[in-house]
Amino acid sequence: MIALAGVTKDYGGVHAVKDLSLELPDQTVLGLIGPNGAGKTTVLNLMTGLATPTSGTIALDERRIDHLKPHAIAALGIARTYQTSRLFPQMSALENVVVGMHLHADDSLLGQLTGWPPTLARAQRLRTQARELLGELGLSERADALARNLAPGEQRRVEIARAIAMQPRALLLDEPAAGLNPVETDRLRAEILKLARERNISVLLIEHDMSFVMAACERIAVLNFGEKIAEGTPDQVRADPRVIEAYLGVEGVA
Amino acid sequence: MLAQQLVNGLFIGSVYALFALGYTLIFGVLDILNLAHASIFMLGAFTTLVLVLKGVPLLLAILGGALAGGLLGVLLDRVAFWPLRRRQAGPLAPLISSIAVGMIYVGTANGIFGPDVRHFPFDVVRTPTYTIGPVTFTLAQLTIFIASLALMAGLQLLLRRTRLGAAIRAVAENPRAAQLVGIDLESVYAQTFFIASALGAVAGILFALTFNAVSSVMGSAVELKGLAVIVLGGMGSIPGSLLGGLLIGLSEDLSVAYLSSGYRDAIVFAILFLMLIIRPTGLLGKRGLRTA
Amino acid sequence: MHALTAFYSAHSALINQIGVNALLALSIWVTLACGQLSLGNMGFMAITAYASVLLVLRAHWPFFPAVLAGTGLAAIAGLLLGWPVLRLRGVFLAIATIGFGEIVRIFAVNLSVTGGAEGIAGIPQLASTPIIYSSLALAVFLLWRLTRSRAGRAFAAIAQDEVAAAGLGIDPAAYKLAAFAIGAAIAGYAGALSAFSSFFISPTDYSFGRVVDMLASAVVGGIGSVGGPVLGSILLTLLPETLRFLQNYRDVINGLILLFVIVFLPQGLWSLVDRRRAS
Amino acid sequence: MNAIPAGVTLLDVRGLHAGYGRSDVLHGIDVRIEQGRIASIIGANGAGKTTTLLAISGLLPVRAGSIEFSGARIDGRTAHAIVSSGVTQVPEGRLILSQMSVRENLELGAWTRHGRAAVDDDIEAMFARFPILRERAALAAGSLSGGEQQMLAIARGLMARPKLLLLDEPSLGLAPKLVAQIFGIIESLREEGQSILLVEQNARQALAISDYAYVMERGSVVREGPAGEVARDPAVISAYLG
Amino acid sequence: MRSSIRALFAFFVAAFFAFGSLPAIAASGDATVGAVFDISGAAGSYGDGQKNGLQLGEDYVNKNGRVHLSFDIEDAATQKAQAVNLFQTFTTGGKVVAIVGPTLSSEAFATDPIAVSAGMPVLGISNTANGVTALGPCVFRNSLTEAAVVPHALKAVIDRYHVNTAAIIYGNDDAFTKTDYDVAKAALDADHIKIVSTQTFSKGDVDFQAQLTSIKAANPDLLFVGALAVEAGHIVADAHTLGIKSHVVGGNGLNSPQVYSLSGGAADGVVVGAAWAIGAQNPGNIDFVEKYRVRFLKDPDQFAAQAFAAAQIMENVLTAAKSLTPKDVCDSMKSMKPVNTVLGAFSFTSNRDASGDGVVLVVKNGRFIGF
Repeated sequence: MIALAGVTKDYGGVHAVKDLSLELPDQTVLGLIGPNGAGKTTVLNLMTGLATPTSGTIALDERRIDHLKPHAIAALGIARTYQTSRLFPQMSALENVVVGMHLHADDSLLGQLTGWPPTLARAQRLRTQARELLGELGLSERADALARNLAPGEQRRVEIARAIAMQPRALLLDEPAAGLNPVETDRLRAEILKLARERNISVLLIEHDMSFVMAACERIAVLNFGEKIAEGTPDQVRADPRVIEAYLGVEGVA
Repeated sequence: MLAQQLVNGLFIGSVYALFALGYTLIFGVLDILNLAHASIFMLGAFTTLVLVLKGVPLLLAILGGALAGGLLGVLLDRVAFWPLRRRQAGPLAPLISSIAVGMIYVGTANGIFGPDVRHFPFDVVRTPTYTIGPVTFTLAQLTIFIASLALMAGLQLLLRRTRLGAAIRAVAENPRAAQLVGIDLESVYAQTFFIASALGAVAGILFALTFNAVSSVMGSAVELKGLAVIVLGGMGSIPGSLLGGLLIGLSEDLSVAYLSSGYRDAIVFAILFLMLIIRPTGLLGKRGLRTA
Repeated sequence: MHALTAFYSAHSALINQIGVNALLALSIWVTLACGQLSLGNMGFMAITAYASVLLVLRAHWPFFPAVLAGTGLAAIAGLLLGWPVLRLRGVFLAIATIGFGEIVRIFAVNLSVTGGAEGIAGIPQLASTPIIYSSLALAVFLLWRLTRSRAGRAFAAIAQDEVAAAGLGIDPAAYKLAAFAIGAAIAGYAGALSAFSSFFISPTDYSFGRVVDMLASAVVGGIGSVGGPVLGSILLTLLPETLRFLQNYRDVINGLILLFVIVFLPQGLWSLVDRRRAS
Repeated sequence: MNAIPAGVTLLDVRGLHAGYGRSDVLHGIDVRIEQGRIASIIGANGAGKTTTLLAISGLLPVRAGSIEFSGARIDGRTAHAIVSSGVTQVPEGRLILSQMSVRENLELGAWTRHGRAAVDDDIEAMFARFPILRERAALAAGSLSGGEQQMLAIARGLMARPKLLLLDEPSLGLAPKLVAQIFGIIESLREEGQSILLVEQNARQALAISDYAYVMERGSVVREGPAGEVARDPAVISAYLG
Repeated sequence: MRSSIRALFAFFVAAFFAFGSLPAIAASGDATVGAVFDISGAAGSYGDGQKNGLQLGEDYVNKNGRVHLSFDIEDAATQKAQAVNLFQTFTTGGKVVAIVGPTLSSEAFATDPIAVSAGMPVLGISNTANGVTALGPCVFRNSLTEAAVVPHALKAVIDRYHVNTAAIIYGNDDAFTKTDYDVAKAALDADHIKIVSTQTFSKGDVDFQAQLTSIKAANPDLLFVGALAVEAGHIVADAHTLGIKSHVVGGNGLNSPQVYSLSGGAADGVVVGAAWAIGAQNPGNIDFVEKYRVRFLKDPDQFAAQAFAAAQIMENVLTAAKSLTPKDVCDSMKSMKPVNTVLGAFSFTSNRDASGDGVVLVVKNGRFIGF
């Protein structure tokens, strides 16, 4: 579905990403791992329009998206979360999710300005849907809390709910399990996989927690210094000597 | 004529630069646009005037004005910014509270000194006029120019070479990190306000001495120009405020000389506007205070 | 009843000023709601005021078409200003827009069609109190509805995190431009009402201090909701009138009250009315 | 370096309440650290681990309870005064000063100390311990990689010659290889007699190098004991070690 | 805390309704005249002199005893909106019979129509812009306009010295100084003097070197300054510093002690066309200047003199009025016979403007004397 071909991104002469080719097929969970500073987040930024490739192409179903603005890429169905929460802090969890429905919200401006009852009913329906979505992520009770008052783990899940609310085809997750303990991590992994399966969403995730990555991903790509050094199934990657050397360390994965 | 216009521009530009220095320092350290700076500019001048009229020698009176300006800056921080800092208010609240303190300062000057323009006794400020070739200037103008450069160099040294300077730069970059190494945040803020405001007061004093006029509204002459200077030079950059000040001064004088005096300020603001569009970080911005 | 009519006839100008100032504070508030500190609104005031006054006086247009044409002009100016400054944030945006406002004023001083510094006198009193207050009521209602609409949600999202908003498919540039144009139109419209209720306009009416008043009204009233700017305008328009006896010290008290509200009422005066926001 | 003999109580936190806004995050925490030992706090996200460290280092006001350090009350002191009294925090997210050079960062670490020569000696010592920092000494700290930045953050913390080092999530966001390296550093610090309070998400590794451990849940300590015992506790294993 | 905030808010609401009765503080005598001056704000230095002059005039009139008069002097703070509100309060309060002011012409254009529609007479004492008295049948002024005084001053200089070329510097963002330019240009054109440089500045400027350097390069015989006192003082000082040798001429705005106090000896030789001379030898004026110095510890300026003259005019108008109503006061003003004032013998023209040619003064040793 999404294909990066020969993508390079320079920042002041330094290659953050170098000649990277990567594919995220339909209905796949793909892991992207690598040491800090390997360019993983840059890849996500390139795919969502926050950065523009120095060379190479990024395509969604053969359509070039590498020079589109972020909002236009989002409109094509690519959603993401961020390493540190980017919830709207002054809104409630529910309102955050309702904003996530922006592209599909059907309450017209004129109807809202005039208070036209069918429009108000549609707006109410959006809120109901948002509440249900939060419920699926176990956040029913926190729906009306201001986002900035949520615990970090809750913020992470609201962010995922907000991304899902976009009805995306692809979901890019930047370290969803960072700061979570193993139990929380397991639960989050289950929730993500369930949502993705039910809604036919492909997932690309960056993660340091190897147990998470190994359990969640069908395929894993490994970056080092902006270059892809390996790609394959979890078992292939785990055994790859280059990956062990650059990333996992001699002791391997616990 | 060009030579004379260039000299005029450099003189007035150095005052703008000195005024803008305090603006830029406070912005660099606290991310606050301190709109009360112009009122400290004015009160510094009034303090010096009062001291001179009481018979204090001029140099001492200037020092007194600078000291008063610095203390007013510390007071400003305490009443207008400190409470907002404590509750982590957004960027809008300090903007308004600095306007409020500016009103209080100007209102106080108005109440005490009335709306009239005051001036120094002529025997205090009468300075010889020099003519070199096609260029005429006064000793006061020359002094202002040199003093501005010296003060800017001094501030630069302070930031680069002293312990306080390192603390100011650290706080400017990340207050929490500075706290973690044991820097007393509030003390650094207070000292920053003192230095910035004392510089603003000195700018006001030199301005008043050159034009021999002190009035409660004198700050409005430099308020918006100061903004133009720091944007042009680069917010938070000390060499930037010098460069910006001189360029604004020159552009004013040259637009009067060769374009139209009626559109002088429009040209200044057009330059400002274009600068923001083309390069929002200013000529020497980005490097900013942190790398001074 | 008689007391009320007498009160009105003695203070109708002041009552009109409050209405106009409330509209002006709302014009600043709209852009703030989209996360932009735009301080060029005195420029939009000037554009609509001069345009509509000239249309009425020179081209003999009727009042409303003239004002609407002028308002449209301000909205277009808002778009033209908004586009290049889109990527500026915070104080940089504020400074750029101040520059715009000053440039408009300087042109008003230097052009002959505006009467230069001598201004334009003899403007008919066409903006009555009912016109001003029904305009204000309509503006408050529409803006209140706007905040609850899809566009309003987008405004709030952009104000709180522009990158995240764009990631959800919200086009920040389009909404910011819209906010600019709405703000410019409201400021312009209020400028026209002001001109047609005060006999005379000159460039002095559109100086930097004017926009500082608007901003102070909006923030003192509270920018969390549409009622705040209205409340702030009432207070800050009345303050100088009630403090006149202080003469030269008036600004001291003015400033102290402003400071008091900012320091002790973080959400503005509106939080006294709307207790839910009081925390 | 340390006047207090090993095993003597260095930090004694009793009944600590702290929080943000209107609600408390901590509901009466008791934590004790002995001289020359490593204590770690583990627990779920949002349990209040970082809040505890912030309260100890004075960045968050203590609402109730007491904090005693080397026999003196330090709760209520300002953050910089607490650094001066010998407690230094290496914060989550590192908070290095990215526009200042690596060397300047280290110098700032010694802010509360006097005596230029001793500081210079210590910088040399840090360079010896972290050779990569010597290579990067003149560079802006922001240009360092994540792992290098974490080393710089620890080195900066050590520059204050703290009696107690508070480490907040030192392995957060680091690749597995670097995580191992960081834990190696912590271990070597203990061998030198450095007292450490460690907050870690990576409970398994944290317990492996600690002497004593606290388990936090929803703002309270629910289990404490020698690290080895805690690591074998079935409840802890199922909740935190997976 | 919360309750004190509520109390504060309640105070403002109460204050709003209470200040409807604001003019009640006046009126202990037979007639009250309202006065709206800019005592604070940017034009504060003019309003200050006006307030002083009017207060002195009130004492003078009441001592004469022909009529008992009190002035209710209010500060408009150089805010047009405040001037408007004060006019409305005065015209609807039923307590004042006439209004003196406002300070600035730009305010007059906004305020005088309010008085006109209420039938309230207005006496402007410092409004000099064209068209102010045309606003209504009861709008008067005792201030000689720039059109009346500037041509005389220019003519006097041109007659005495050898003048072929001239330069003009004026404030283009102020109605008064812009009028200066219009009037001076017309007068110079009429005399076939070539204008070699025209420069402008803005209110509040203090640095005029750029403009004056351009003027110096054009080397004019005469330099006309269209400015108010403070800017004029700076212009004269800067011109001196730059070594400009032209004959400096100005209008009413330069008729202020500030011109020489701000420029020191540089002001010597500046020629000023004005409505009033501090050294005029009519007995009333000598007395006025002396009393003013004693009470306010400084020299009066033209603003103060014109305010004092306003009191003298009101004395005669009120004495002659059929009754103390705004309408009869207006009628009395229309039919006023010439009055001796500090400005000399004063009468209104048929257009309700001040009649006369004013005086031409020159600065000598820091004083204004006849040219």
